[in-house]
Amino acid sequence: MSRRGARQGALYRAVRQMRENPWLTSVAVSTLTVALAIVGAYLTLVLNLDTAGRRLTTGAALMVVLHDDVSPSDGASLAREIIHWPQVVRARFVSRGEALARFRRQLGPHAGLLDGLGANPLPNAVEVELTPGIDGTETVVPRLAKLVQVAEVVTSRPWLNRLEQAMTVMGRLALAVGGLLFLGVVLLSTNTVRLAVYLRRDELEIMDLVGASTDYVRVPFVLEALLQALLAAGLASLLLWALLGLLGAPAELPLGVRLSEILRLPPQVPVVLAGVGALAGVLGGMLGVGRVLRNQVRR
Amino acid sequence: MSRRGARQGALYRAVRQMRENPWLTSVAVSTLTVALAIVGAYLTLVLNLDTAGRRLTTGAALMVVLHDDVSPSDGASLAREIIHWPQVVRARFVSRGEALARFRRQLGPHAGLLDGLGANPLPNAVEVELTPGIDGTETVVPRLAKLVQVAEVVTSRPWLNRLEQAMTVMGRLALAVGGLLFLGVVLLSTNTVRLAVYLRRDELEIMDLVGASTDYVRVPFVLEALLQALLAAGLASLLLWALLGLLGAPAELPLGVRLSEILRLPPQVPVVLAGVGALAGVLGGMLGVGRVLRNQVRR
Amino acid sequence: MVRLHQVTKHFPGRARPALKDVSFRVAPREFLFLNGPSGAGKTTLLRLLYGADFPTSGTVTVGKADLGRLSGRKLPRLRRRVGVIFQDFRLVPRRDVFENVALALRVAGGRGKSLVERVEKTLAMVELLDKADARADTLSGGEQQRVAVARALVGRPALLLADEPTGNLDPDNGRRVMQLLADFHARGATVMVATHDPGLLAQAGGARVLHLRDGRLEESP
Amino acid sequence: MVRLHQVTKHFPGRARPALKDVSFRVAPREFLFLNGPSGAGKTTLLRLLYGADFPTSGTVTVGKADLGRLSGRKLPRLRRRVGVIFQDFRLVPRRDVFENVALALRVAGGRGKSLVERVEKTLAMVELLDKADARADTLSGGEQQRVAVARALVGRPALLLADEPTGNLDPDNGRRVMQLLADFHARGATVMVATHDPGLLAQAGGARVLHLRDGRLEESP
Ligand SMILES: Nc1ncnc2c1ncn2[C@@H]1O[C@H](COP(=O)(O)OP(=O)(O)OP(=O)(O)O)[C@@H](O)[C@H]1O
Ligand SMILES: Nc1ncnc2c1ncn2[C@@H]1O[C@H](COP(=O)(O)OP(=O)(O)OP(=O)(O)O)[C@@H](O)[C@H]1O
Ligand SMILES: [Mg+2]
Ligand SMILES: [Mg+2]
Repeated sequence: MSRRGARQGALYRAVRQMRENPWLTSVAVSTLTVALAIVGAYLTLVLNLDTAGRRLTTGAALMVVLHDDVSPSDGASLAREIIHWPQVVRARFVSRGEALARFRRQLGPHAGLLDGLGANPLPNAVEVELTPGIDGTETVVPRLAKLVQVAEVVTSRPWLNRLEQAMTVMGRLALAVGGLLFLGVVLLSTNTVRLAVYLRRDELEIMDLVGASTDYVRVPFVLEALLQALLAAGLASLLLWALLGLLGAPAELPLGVRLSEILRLPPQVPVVLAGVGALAGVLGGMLGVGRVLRNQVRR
Repeated sequence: MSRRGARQGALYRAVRQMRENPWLTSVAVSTLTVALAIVGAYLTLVLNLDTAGRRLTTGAALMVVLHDDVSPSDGASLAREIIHWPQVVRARFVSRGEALARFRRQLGPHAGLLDGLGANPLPNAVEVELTPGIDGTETVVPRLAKLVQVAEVVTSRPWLNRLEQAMTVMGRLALAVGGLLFLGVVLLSTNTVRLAVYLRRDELEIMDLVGASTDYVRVPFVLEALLQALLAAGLASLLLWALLGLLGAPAELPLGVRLSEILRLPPQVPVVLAGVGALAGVLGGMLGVGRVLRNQVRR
Repeated sequence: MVRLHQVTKHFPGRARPALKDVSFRVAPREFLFLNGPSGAGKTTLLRLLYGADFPTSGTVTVGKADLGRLSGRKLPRLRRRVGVIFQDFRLVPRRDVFENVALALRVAGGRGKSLVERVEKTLAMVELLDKADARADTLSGGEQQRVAVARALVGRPALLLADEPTGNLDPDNGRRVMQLLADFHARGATVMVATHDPGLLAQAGGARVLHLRDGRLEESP
Repeated sequence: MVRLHQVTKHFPGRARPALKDVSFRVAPREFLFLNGPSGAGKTTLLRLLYGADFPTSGTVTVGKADLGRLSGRKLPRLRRRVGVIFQDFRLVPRRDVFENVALALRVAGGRGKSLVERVEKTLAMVELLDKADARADTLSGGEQQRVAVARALVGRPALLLADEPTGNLDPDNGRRVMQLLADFHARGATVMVATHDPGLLAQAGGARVLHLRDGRLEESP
């Protein structure tokens, strides 16, 4: 009885009609959850691969080749100087002797061919590692090249250029696919909500006939759609998180990317899902109710 | 009048009710189309990347190192022999001189360090290229290694092993994701069809009340769902095909994979989509009608 | 033809039973009125006779079939031999008048010229032949009721259950529908009419009348 | 209060118009019967008065509002001052009886104790207070009709449109509902009752009667 005297605002009515139609609500929420989980999985992959890719192409090492007349101690002090640059994580002086030893290791079974060398042909150098996420080409490389001690800055540019080009193509592709996926999921969700509204058109008509304003009729349905969409976004995020946890074996992929890094839920994903869901819910609710009310007058 | 005397089989009634509810039909078909297109896009990527990956790891070149006592002419005739093996595309004798010249080119700026070599340390060898798509490890490599002239067969195994391992992980991942996606889309489609059936529960009830058998009621709805699903599968395939055409710029990705190869609709995809759609349609139709008829008796 | 034995129907959440200890028989070819005020249980009783609901206790027999034991497959066959005029009509809203009436024949496999002729003849009887092409949801209340009557009659069922068949009809049309039921009865059918309208009882002279009140039977005095 | 001027209503696909050149006025506080056989156009006419449909030509005025020119926002406000008993009830099936009746008050912002009291008082008038918690789709036909009556009366509208308000009621309940309408009229409301039942006309003695036939008006002799 007490409830009967209460105001029954739009939110109350939204929750009530969800409880009155549990089957409908569960169908709508499960549909929205699946749709949003698909977008979420896509976003997760794209965002994480982008991060991984960015690290590959930017956190790279530079080989700063020094002039022959630079002494090892000068080289070492140059390294100590460079390490204080903001974009630099590590800088280490590598003497020509150390470089030759390493080259020998790198040649492996063919190392024997170095035995015949008269003098060490390799130069002294400083190996510089940039902060991951920073592209040194524009700033660090020119600044290094201008130093008097430096003969040449060797970057892995040629290879990186190809990789970056590929990533640009893939990025554009991902954007296109993502856009379509986004539209598709908004359509899916909107359709579901519209169907659910349409299923209760008799109720809408009755409210209209007894003098409810359009907003009185519409707002609970839009709220219901919104609630369902937010619920679905939460469920989809949970689902993704659980799935990624299950799949995230500690396997290593080529190029030093770890699988567990790709299979991690980026914090943006739940937010985006809630946004997409809310948009679809509101759209579906508005369109659905609008359609029913318009039809009602025409009969 | 003539139509009125006709038999009105299940298919006729299925088509009629689709035409009587064009809005419902269009909502259902568009929802199913989007859902199936998502599966289709996924399948396309997985199938094509798999093909590309398989090519990478199998069409590799082998370096067959010959014993020091094998003469260049023996090496050349060995190459001519190997080229007739079924799995082999190319086989070329590379003399130790040619190999040194090439190594010099590969060393690039550091080539000077070869100048001090007393004798050429490199062996004579035959370079063998396998038919793309054939994994030579099991058959060709052992057979080559058994030849008396051969000292060692050098494959790019270490690197390939890592790539293959990564592909296995990715493949397992793709299977898991694909399975979930499949279940999700079946759920989406089933829900849509069930909603559409539920929307017409009054009609189902009436048929039941005037003495229609369960099959008389059910079959047209299942057929309708099936038709819609097949229509949606066709539309989804068309949509994918058009999209892939638009996106398929002739860009080249790393490792020699061409983008246009990845963005090609594998012929299995429409078939799989039709299958998934049909399954979901039949399931949705059966479940939906079952639910309504069961409810009807309980009221 | 119809037998109810100590039938009680309790609906969950209701204090009083909708039907309480109802027992009676209807002989073949009988014409029976089921009279009673609003909420007496008339519709509930009829629903038991075509298996739309089941009694809480007691048995319901129609023809030779015990409705409580009827398998799911046999119920449709029974329903095809029972014509029902529903109180709320139960027409397919998007289908035209012809198809609504034809439905009762089609579910039994009817088709062809004989179907068309029978439907049109029945529509003529309720004076709706000119509305054969109109969608059911565009009809007036009385027109819908007459379509419901036509659909119940078109299959020439052995048992006709009419729930308030004239509630939405003006006196002329009401009389005409009652005459149709009487003709139908005369041709050998068993007819049960549920009504709250004493006027109808008067119209159909000597028929037997069962009085229902609060779910209990009070045989006609 | 109500004015129709040369109103004609053509439905697409229908040869004859549902209403043809109908003109009349209803004075405030008048009690008017709209009589006519099935399909005469009674429901169609009432629908024009609460903006559920619009005439093909002619004008419909309710109070000071020309319904043809009423903006979409003003229609709900008009409807709150017009109580309608629909021929097909139009209850919200899943909601209980109390909420179905309360709906008419809630859409106008009603709440609190006064809402509960008014709803309960109105339910008592149609003798359904004991069914307040029952879902509308579990009610008998007559019970549903009385809920529809209660919902139309609960807001104390200035104009009451009753479409066949006793079609599903037994004589006792029918008389009681007609008495409610008469009381309502006595307290200052304008009442229009569409019916095919000459019995009702007789019951409500001196009221004016408009006769509709095939969409044309035949003023009471
Ligand atoms: N599904 C149901 N659930 C709960 N109660 C029900 C249900 N169906 C009917 N009732 C109740 O059972 C009682 C009898 O209903 P019934 O429809 O049989 O009455 P009736 O005699 O047909 O009345 P009317 O003349 O008004 O149609 C009513 O009080 C009704 O509310
Ligand atoms: N939406 C519509 N489309 C087409 N025709 C309609 C529509 N609504 C009503 N009609 C037709 O208009 C005519 C008048 O209908 P109306 O419902 O006004 O009759 P009525 O006087 O209320 O009859 P009843 O007493 O049977 O309820 C009928 O022939 C009906 O078929
Ligand atoms: Mg009844
Ligand atoms: Mg009417």
